[in-house]
Amino acid sequence: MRSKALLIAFVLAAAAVADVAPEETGGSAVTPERWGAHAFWASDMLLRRSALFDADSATMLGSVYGGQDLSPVLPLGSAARRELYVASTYYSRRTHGERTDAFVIYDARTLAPVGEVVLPPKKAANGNGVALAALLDDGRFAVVFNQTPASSVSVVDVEERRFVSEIATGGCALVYPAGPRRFGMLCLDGSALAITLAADGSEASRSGSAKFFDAASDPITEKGVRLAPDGGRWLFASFDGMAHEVDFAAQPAPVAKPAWPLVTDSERADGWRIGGHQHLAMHAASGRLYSLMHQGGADTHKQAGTQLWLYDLAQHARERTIEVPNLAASALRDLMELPAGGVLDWLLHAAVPNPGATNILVTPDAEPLLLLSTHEAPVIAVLDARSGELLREVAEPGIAIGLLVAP
Amino acid sequence: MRSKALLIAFVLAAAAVADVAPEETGGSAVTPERWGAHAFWASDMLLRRSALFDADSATMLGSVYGGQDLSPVLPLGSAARRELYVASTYYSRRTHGERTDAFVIYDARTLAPVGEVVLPPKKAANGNGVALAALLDDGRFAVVFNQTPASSVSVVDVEERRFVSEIATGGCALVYPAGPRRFGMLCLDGSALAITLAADGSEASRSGSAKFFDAASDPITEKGVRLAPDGGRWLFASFDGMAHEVDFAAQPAPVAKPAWPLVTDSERADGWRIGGHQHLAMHAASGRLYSLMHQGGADTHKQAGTQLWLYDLAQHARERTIEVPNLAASALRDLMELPAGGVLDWLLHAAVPNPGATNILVTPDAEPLLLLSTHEAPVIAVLDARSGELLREVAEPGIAIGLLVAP
Amino acid sequence: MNALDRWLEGRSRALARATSRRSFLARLGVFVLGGAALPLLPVARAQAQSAPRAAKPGEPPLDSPLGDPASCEYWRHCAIDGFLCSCCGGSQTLCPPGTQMSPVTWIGTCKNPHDGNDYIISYNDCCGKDYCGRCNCNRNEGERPVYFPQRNNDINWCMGAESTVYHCSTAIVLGRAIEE
Amino acid sequence: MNALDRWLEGRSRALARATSRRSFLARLGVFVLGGAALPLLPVARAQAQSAPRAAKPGEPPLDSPLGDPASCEYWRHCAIDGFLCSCCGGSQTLCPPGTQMSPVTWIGTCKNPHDGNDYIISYNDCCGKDYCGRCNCNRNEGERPVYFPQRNNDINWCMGAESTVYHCSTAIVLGRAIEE
Repeated sequence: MRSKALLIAFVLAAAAVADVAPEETGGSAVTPERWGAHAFWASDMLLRRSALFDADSATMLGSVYGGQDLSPVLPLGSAARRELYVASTYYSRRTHGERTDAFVIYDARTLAPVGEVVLPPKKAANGNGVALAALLDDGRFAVVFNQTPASSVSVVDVEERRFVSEIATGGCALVYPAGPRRFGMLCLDGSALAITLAADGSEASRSGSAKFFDAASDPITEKGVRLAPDGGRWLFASFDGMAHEVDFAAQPAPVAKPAWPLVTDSERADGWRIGGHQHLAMHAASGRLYSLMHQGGADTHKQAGTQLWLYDLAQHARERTIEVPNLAASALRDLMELPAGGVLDWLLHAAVPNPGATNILVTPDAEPLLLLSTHEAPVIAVLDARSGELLREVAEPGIAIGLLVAP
Repeated sequence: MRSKALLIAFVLAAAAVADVAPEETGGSAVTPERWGAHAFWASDMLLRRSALFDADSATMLGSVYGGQDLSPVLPLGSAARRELYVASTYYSRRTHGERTDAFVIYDARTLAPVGEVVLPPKKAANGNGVALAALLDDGRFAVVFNQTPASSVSVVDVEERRFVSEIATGGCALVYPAGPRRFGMLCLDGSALAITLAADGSEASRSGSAKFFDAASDPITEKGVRLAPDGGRWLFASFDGMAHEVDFAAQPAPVAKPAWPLVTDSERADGWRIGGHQHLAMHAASGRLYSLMHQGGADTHKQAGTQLWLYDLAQHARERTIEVPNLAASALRDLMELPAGGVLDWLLHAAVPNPGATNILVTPDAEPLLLLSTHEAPVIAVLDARSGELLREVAEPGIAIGLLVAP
Repeated sequence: MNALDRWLEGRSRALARATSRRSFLARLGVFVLGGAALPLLPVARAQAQSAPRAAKPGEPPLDSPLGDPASCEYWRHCAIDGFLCSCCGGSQTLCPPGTQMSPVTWIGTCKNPHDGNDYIISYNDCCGKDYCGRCNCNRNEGERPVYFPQRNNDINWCMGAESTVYHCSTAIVLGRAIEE
Repeated sequence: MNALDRWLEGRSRALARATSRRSFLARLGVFVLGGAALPLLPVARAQAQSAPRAAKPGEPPLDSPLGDPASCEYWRHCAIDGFLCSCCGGSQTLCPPGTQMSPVTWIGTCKNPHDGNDYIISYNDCCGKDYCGRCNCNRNEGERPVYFPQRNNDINWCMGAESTVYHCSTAIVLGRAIEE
């Protein structure tokens, strides 16, 4: 040790003749100029963050952390402003003390906080995290859903970085972006509500659809998918596998098309159902819908899927079935630091029960990737979204993966 | 669903004739009047809490959560005041914003926060968490170690619930309780420092021992054990396995006894070393010392132990060897929800490499239990401290178990 | 849509206009408030007891999963989602020490295999400490989406407590459910 | 005890009396400040680049663990303890986006198998976001206990950053170490 300790004293002299050149300290990376078509966020319920990954290289590009609330951290992205927005609940003593709900603004390249807007302390929080906040299409206003359990929406002006107003929303919940200054909500009476904001962010108008589903007998899940990058068209699936297409932007009021079945009578007889925490995915450009399916009884609407069913939306026709790979076996292999593709890996995949997948995402580009994860195992599978071929896995994406989100 | 929904409407009428009687809501449990001789805290680095377990029933009795700092949450206990103390660092936005270091006071029965003392924002934090704070023996003053990296100590008056003073401690670090108003520290120059507080909590006197170890060539680890419930006698082990007994309370200055070897020359030749994150345990009443040992080379002072060596402290003699059970196999079994003692359990224990143990604790009572854990697997083994027999396991003690601490 | 659902809907719409959460809660009634508001039920707090793992009279025995409050298969857990307070220092009816039971909650209807009757179960969350992390359990009998709050188990019902930080969930019998 | 240790001891005792952390840091010098205070080294920030996983000239190839900054076996990691920034959006020399590199740090001496030379490695922590959670790595060549701060890898060196919340650790070459 003496000699080791002495070494240090000569670092200055040494630096000049080093074979590996002395390096700068103090630097922080930034995210790439373009994130790429296959970048995605994976939220973590335990680390309370979303990490940005590149599905091509299976590498992590950065991360954004939230507050203390139960909900997954889902950054809203503004391409125009190159900003990210995360609404969170904070306490002065982490788990107790004074509550502050804040809409924190991050620079999208440095991922550093650059501002915040304090919100009414009413932010909704839940374990699925779907549709709790949205940036409307013109990029000026964000809406944050409140549930105390009274339903309302907090409106934030991201340009002036100020809280605008709170809008009471009665028996309707969640927020689905549906136009430049419009968002949709789902209501307990089986209808859809659309609210349009004025130029100042206040409520300009609201209109409700006719009842198109029954919240008691066959409710649609919150886990809908938007059918285009903008506009008001969303698709929701009911517990019994009916696909409900809703246009929140229709005039004079939201309209739902006639529902169509994701499962045939014979498939339903075999017990095939939708299920999972994020069980639908949409590839808008090709009009392809992905649905996580499993065989189970009533009340299994959160059960992991064993298969992915791929539909041609226009034809309402199923085109392909993709088997869900065994993510638990892969995670265990990584945990035990065994090589992928080895004999032990094969044994694990044969021995460990396949938990299926609870969450799916399809990238929006022309060569789409399909991302799969489960709450049961910390690994994310990357598949070719068209062929269903398993291309690679993202190891150690976190500890308790929540939602997969496109930037 | 209709019938199900309708059922609710009749709950009031029904309550009167229910077979299972309607129950109260709004209640919170308290911890038992006496926690029992086999109660212990297990800290969790990820949940940032310490959970109180009863090793006899392998049940959780409650928990106390800390702030955002790296260190394990270690509650200091005051039997006289029936209070717990946790020093933590908090941020106004969880991971960023304004910093507050607080010494939070919990009621020991309700485990609810009942007060706090704000500290200078200098609290030391590190991954091992050993000797970062102490309640001195007369129960009036607590000391919290600061490292910025300048070393100092913050003194808290737990009776008046106020910050008293900050004492600079030069080249000495950590805090080991050593008397009614005295604590010891370890110094870079290989000596021990003792600081005594006056009645008002200010520094009354300090004295240093002669050099008794070499911080560069054979340092002693921070993970010492106190040789009695009170007084100044502590035992530390050096990287090379020398046991150094220090009396921080000796007059006029701390004194170290001649060091004695935990390993014989032949054992050292076989590569046996001390190692782990909490590698020593002491049963004061019987004068028995426990040391986690492994076979390894230089710089393996944090490596998990494969065996526990049990010594008669008075005789400086090794009495027994206890093999460390396979905690990873047990954790995997629990994770896969397989029955304990089954064939698959046996297979797992045969197939999964044994990570050994990084942390140990011995309960202070007359029928002591030995608790073992490892950072690698979320399970705690409960052994008979004298026979070494594995009695039971505590499943799901947390996610990333840090230190095991007696209340 | 049946009478009850219409009633629920009307109530929700009306009450949701309240801007004060407190005044809202005061009027929301059994469907969200759970046991705390049931006049027939004593609201005295059970502050002075520790929480031994115990079956209640009229339940399956403790040594069967259906009767074990620390088991996900416990009969009361048919619509629970979260960490079982019985594994965290609490019980099926008591929050763990130092946590506060939220007065707002969601409700399930579970069949007690011991007497074959259906009971209304209130899954009050315990709040003010971070995740317990033990005995995670998710069952969804009669569970409904977030826009049907009183039947949804994803919602963080600690919204009604002093601190909204979620620790674990209880399973409290409000009373027997009787068919018409 | 050699001259250096005596010098360290004296410095520590003297400097530790400073109550202001800033003034303390300003005078503490290379042993704790690591690269940030070395006059020979540029302190310009590298803010405008993303962090591709890359080997540096004079290192083993990227495809060998000894040359892979995302591997625990990377030659620079001989005394690291924490999450590797190369797995978190940073690199062996850059913090991940949105985190701040702490100017105070601990130092290791690692042998570069490519040229057989020993180098002084500064393990600056990256701070201001919670645990990265990827590529956890602990190696302890020459590591010393907490009372020897500049050689200890348990200490949260984010103590020197704006936020002390730890995210990951880098491994930066300060220069070559030469025997007398």
